[in-house]
Amino acid sequence: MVGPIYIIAIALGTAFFLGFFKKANRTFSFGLMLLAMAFMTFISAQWLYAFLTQNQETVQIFTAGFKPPFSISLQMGFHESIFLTIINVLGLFSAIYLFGHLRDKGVNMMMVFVVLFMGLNVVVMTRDLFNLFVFLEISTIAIIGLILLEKKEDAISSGFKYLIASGIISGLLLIGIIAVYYYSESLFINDIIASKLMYVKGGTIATFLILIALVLELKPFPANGWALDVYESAHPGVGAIVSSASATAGIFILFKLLPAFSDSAYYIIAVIGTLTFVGSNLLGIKQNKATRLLGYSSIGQIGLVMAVIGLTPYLGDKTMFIAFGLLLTHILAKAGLFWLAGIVKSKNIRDWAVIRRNPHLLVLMGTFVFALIGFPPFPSFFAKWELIMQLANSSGMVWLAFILLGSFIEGIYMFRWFGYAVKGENKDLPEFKIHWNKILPAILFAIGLYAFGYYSSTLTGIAGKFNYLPLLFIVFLYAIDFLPVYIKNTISIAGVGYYLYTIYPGLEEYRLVFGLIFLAGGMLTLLAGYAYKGKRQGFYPLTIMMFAGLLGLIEAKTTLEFFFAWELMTAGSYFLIIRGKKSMPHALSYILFSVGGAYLILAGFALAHIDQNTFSLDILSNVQYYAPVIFTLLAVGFMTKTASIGLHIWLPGAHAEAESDVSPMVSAILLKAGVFGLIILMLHMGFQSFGNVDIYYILAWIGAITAVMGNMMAAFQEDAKRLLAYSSIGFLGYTVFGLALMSHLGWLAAISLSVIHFMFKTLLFLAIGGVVWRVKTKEMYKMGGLIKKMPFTFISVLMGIIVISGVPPLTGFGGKWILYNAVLDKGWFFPAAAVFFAGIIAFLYCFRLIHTIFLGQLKDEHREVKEAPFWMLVPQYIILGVIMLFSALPNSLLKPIGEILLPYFPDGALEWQGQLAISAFGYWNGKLIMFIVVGIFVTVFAWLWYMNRNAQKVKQFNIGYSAERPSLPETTHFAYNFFAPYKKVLGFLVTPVISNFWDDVSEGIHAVADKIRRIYDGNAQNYALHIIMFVVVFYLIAFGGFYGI
Amino acid sequence: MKEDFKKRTVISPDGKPIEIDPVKDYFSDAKPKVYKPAHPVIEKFANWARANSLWVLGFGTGCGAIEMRPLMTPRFDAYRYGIQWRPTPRQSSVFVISGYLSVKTLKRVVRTYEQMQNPKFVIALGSCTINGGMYWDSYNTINRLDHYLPVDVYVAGCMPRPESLLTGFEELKKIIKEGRGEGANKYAENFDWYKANQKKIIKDWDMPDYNW
Amino acid sequence: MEFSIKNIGYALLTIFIVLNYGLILQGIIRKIGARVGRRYGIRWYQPYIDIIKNYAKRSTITHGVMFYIAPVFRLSGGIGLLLFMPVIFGSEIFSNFSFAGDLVLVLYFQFFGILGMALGAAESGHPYSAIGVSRGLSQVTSFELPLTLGVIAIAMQYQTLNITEIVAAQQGGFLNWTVITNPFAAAAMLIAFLGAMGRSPFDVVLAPQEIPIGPPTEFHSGLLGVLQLNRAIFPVAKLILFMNLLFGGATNWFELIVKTFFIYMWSVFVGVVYPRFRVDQSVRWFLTVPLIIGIIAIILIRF
Amino acid sequence: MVKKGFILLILAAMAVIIVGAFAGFTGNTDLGYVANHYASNGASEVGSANLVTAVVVTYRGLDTLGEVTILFLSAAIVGFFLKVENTDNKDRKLKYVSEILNTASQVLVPIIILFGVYVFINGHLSPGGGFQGGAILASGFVLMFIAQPKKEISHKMVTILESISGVSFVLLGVAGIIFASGFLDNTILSLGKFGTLFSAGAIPIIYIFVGLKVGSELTSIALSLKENQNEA
Amino acid sequence: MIEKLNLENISLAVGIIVILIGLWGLLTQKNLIKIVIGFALFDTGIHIVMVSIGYIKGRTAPILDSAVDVNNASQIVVDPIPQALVLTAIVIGLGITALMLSYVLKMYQKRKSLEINNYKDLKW
Repeated sequence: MVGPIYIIAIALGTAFFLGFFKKANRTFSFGLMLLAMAFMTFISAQWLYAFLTQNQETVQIFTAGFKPPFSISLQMGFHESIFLTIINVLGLFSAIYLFGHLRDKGVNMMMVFVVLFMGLNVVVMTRDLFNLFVFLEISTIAIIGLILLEKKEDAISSGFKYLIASGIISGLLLIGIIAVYYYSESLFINDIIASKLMYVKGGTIATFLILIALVLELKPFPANGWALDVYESAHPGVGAIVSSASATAGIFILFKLLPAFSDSAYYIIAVIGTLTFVGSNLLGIKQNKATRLLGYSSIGQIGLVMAVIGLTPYLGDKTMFIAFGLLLTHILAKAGLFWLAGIVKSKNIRDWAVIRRNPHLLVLMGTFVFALIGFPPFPSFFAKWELIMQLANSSGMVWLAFILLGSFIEGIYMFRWFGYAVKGENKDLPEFKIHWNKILPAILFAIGLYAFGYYSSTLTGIAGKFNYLPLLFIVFLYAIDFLPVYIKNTISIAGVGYYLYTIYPGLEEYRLVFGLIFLAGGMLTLLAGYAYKGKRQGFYPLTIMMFAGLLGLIEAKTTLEFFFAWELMTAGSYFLIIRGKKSMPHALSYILFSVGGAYLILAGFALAHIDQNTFSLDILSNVQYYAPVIFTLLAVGFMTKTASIGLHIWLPGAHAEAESDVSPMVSAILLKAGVFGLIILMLHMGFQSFGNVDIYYILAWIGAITAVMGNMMAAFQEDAKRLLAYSSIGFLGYTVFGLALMSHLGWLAAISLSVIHFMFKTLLFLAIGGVVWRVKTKEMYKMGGLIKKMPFTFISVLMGIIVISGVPPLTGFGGKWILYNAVLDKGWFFPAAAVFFAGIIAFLYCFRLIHTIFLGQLKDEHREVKEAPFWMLVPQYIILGVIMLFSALPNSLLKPIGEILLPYFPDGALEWQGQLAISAFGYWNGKLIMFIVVGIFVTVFAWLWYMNRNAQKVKQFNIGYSAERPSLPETTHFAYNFFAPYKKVLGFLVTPVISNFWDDVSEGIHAVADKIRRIYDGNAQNYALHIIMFVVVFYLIAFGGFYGI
Repeated sequence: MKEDFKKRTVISPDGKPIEIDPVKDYFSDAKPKVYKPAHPVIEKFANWARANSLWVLGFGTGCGAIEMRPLMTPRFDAYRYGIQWRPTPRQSSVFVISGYLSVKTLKRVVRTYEQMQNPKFVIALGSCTINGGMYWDSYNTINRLDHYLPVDVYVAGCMPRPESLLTGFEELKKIIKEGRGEGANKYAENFDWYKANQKKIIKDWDMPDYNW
Repeated sequence: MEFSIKNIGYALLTIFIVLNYGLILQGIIRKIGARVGRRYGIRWYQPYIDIIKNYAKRSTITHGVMFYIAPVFRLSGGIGLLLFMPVIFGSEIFSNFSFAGDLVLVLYFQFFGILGMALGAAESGHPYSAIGVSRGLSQVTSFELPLTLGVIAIAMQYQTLNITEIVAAQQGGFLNWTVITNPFAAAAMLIAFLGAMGRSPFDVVLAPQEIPIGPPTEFHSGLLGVLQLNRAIFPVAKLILFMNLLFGGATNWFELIVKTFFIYMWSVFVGVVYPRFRVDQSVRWFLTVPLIIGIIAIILIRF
Repeated sequence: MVKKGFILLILAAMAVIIVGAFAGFTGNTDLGYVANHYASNGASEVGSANLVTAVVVTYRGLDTLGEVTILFLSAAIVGFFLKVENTDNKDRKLKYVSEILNTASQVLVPIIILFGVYVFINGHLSPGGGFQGGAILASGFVLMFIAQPKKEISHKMVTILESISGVSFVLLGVAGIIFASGFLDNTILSLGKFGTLFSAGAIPIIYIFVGLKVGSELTSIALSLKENQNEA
Repeated sequence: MIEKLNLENISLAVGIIVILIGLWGLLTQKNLIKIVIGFALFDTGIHIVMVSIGYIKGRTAPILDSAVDVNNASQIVVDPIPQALVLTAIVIGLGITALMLSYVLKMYQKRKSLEINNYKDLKW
């Protein structure tokens, strides 16, 4: 094995040697440098391999042949080898990435580059305090040198700021070191640790100075203005190095020296880390320059890692796993993003839409962004999971809250940025070129993220349980993305179908119901995909991602699996939603609410895990502490997906702007995930209350108000898909209400309504999607009279709205009937009355939907519109068939569901006599009603038809019009603001109070961020002052409080 | 011709231009049909019902219109004779055209008449409808209504009292019961003649020949 | 109870009786209205003549399929509503198909006709139809709320949704009638009933002077005839529903006629006294006074 | 003004902190155990009479390598930074240099350079060493630049010298691993007789390279600044 | 108090004062060159502090020449380590100062200004 000392020798030798080649072929010089980097990487990787596989012992390397403390020694242990490998791999790829630049700028910069990584390596390995200082200075100076790769004015002035700042920081460090030397009489770190300086007079402050200097090297908020300027102005390749490599080294120093500090240093680091994480991310949301944004994010992420290290007392032996997970993700993703920034060259995040010209770059960017936020299957997901679990387990609730808050804020700007990239306007933006050397590292890092994600999942203790098959299927679909739609569609349907076939025997109870909704429903909706032509790039992997998530929910046996699937589903659905034309802001609010909800779920699970050793979902059944809090957290989390009132504002836009066949997926299928979550939650946790307040009663009210508000909003919409979206909100309100009843009938209603909602919402969204497909607008009042052009679609919509409105004989009535019985059973009349009121309001939007689009006056420009595409009609008519079946034979739907519920709610079940359902209060014979109604209808119709068989067909303007006649279809079609008088009375209910509230929240956060970031006024002196103030403030905090005690 | 009824080109959602001829595309251009009376027995019963259920559509641009309103009041109470007012030509069977008709209003009258369903009856109220009355030499009133529409009953007078109108209704009833109330069929049979007369008066003819 | 062929015969009988009763009732009510206005008024059999006249119209036009089948929906809704209720308590013949569903079915089946009619009216392309529908639906939603509260209160009171059982529970003298035993629920429902009947002051839906009779403005001839049949059957069906729920039902046709007549008169009284409300006024009103009454009813039942 | 007051306040707090760090400073009465080891065994282990040199070159040789690297970095960065494309000396306006300075420099520069060489060669025996010697060496060149602005020194030569000495330093360090017991171990050569020129193992050689390197680096920095001054 | 006024304390105090003066200059001067000078002072102050830490009263420099007995060196010489460290620190300081000055030079060349407030393009 090659000794680590050769890293220094090789690097320095190369650096010095390069001096001979000033004028020689620069590519050759670069090759030499690359060779050195590769060799360094090789050495560190080789050690890492040894540590991982061969039980390698930690090795001390003595220089000059003397033992420490008399000489400087290096240490190569497991942790060192990991960090070295990370740093060197990053160095290697950075070098490749910077190939062109380094070559053009000459040998000097190559020297600086090699020396930088040498410095970082030694910083990691050295066990001598002063030596650490020297090599820290080397790496700092080298970075300042690399900043000059961009010889712009900006870069120069930021380099100067960096110099001033690092000068002060290293000065402080040096003062600390020399004082420590005085007290401990040695510079060997082990000696310093052994001499317990924190108990020595003056030693406390000396170690504090070292600590604060090391922390300052990590650019803590708010003493980090200089770093941000560097991130913004330096070449992105250098930004990647600063953000990843030097921060990694910095983290390791902190880690290495921690034992030398007082125990309360942990708290200081944790406070600073958390403050940095939250603060930096907060300021990031106001940022619109890409590289600076990445700077804020980098600082935030490093703050988080710092916080994790500081939280070691809480996290115990999980610290390393968490820190590594977060750090690794940060390094890979941030470096990747910086590199992309270098390729795309758009300063403003709004201009990142150019990245779309190469969809693969977009995939890379998505990978990095989602990895940063902590989505599965990336390492950060598992790390964050462990972090939150451990924090909850050791009562670190405040930390938990702040970390989740910070993560959430980071999500805001990261997803906004990603949204701009996916959806921004990219017409007038300049082209960019992709060089292999720039893209290769990013690709490898993205692959690395996935690989490490997989690796971390094997480390979480439930290794191998994750179902990676669907994920592989996603990859496969991505690989065949160049094929035309019909092939991919067939493969997708086959894939989902096959999977359903394989898991079907294992599904039981409510999992079966939801499994069928998710997967069979998915297949059905996918059928509509045949209507699309071309390639539909990216659609299939994303769709399958969502279905994989949904599938995971069904299959989840542990909380981790559940959360994994939940996040996967969120990501997939986010991508699907953002594919819509104008869906950028809506997708953003969707993902933010989802992420927020997911964090609540995470927190809920974490609290539930307290004092429980298993990860099984059953922990919810025997929660030890905070049961009502857990219930509330989880319920709210799930209700972000069911879009209950207050958490609903993401839904209308997201569903409305999505593509024609995506809307049914996200509306009819995806929302059920929330219902599924609630079902699991309620089954496991049972009744909960805060004191005397029954949470379920509150839930019932939430459901009822959601229903009323959702339907009311739907009635006043002008946009057809938005109307349907609000209708979904309303309908999910019924479902939540039904679940909250916690009785057999309530649940029967809820689950059957879920099934029904799936059916008619798929039907309606596909039908309306077909209409929108043809007429290219969603504004209903711009349509009209389409029944003559699209009769089949009309029939679908007609049946759909009859189901929604719950009018017998169709199956929607079944749900209403059960709900009535359930309410009478339970006795919660007021929310129930609201629910029924909502049911009546449904008539308003139902009628409006069908009238404004299909009836009334056909518009000029729609005179030649064709029927919706065949493949959009196919799933509709399949669903129609099922609806008719369930309507005529209600027990084919309700009886099995009832049987599923029997074990949980044995009382109050329906009694079935054939198709006659009998409850404690009433009875209902769906089949008979169907026959009677159809019988009467047919008879009357036959008679009328006989009477008026010779009726003259007329055209649309042949109406009695007070002796006049209509002049334009637009002015004759009564459609806009259809329920004006109703709005006059009840319109106050639909003032967007909640949207305004969230808008205010968002604006408030932005305003605060904007105010705070003014401290970064660009003046190097002020930055210096910040650093000193930072020291002073934390001195006061530490010594006014608890340090050294 | 009104601007809205001229031919226009619109762009379909697919981006193709579409030619729209509103008069053709938005109005049915079918010709009126002659409906043969049913079997005499049935027809007689039906005529009885038609006579006892006179749903009136009033056309009141002239002074005579004011004489129609009192029929609804307790003093005259036309309801007891099975006479009721309907607000729409679709549902009405009797068209009461009161007073003088200008060229402009004739167009509306024709349109409204054509929108009523067969069988339909016309009562012309006042002298103006017979010979133009005091407006006989006006440049823009018509003089004789039955050149343009088949009129079943003329109620003379300038203006006729409500009692006269009631008498007119009674007369109409008689006509219907006798099976002579076939104005609608007459209109369809002599459609070309009526149209020619109408078009002679109405210069800017911008509607289909028959307004369904 | 199972369905058998003879049920159809019973149903036809019921329809026949109710149709005639409905037409005559219509005539008489209009006559009464005329007398209040010091007119002689129509002949009591005038509704018959009107229907025959409309069927005797020779020509018909149609705006499209929905337009054509709207009256079918409407009449099916009326007939269905009637047939899903026990008309005469204790009579097997006149219980019709009430074994198919309970009170909830009846409440929701009302909308079958309304919805179908609305669709047909809308297809005529006439803006007044659409305006009428808009008004109608707005009003329906508002009076449904007190109605629902009342129904819940009554169902709670009798612990059943079975109309026959509700009627059975009210037997034995008028003191057992819901209107006495549960006055608030009855009040809420009777106010809602005013809205349901669509008479003044809640007749802005039709508003002949403003939007020529609203939704059916384009219907004529046979199509209008079917609607007229429904206007005979549907109100009676509603009357029977309220009679069953509030006034102890009827054990014979005479009792039925008397009770329904007086229930109808309630709406007539109100109608001749009050002028028409605008939609927003009626919605506002339904969502204040009757709603409060309904809430009181629920509170009284609950506690 | 307010800001200055505030800065004063902050600095006062800073003073408290720094003084606090040395709160336990009571002066020394004896060497710490590491220093003691150096003082007691430095002569025998390293063979350098100058203990500071022993510490600098051998015990803490890696530091020295680091600081050489820092100078190297600075030189490289400054060189890169201030690189002048298309140097055209003819257009330069040069300041008038006094005759005295010019003449004196001609005498002094060789002496200074010689002195510098002396200092780093004798670094293990007397005060001084590679850095000091290198600095003196460079100061000689700086004097030359000032006195004879027109005189050109090949920057390339300086760089090559720098590189040679750097590589040699590293090679010597590696040789320590191979031939002795660790990186930068000076015992690759015999320790020789204590207190003589050829003693202390590789220290003199290392110090020669360090001296050359420091000298060339500093010269290089000065050269870069000089070449660039006209752009100002 | 008086007994504390020995050489090492005085030099330590001087060092700290120089540090603070340096910082003061760094934080208040608006001229870039003066800021660099402030930094150099700050650095120098630290060096003074370092040296004073290694001082032992009454001892000699750690050079084992004729004046120092090799075998008894540990009783005679002052601590060599801070001296070695300060050597390194000085060189590092030199490197940084050189870099700073070249940055200042370049900034001045680009914008013809030495006023620090003129270099605030990057912010927020």
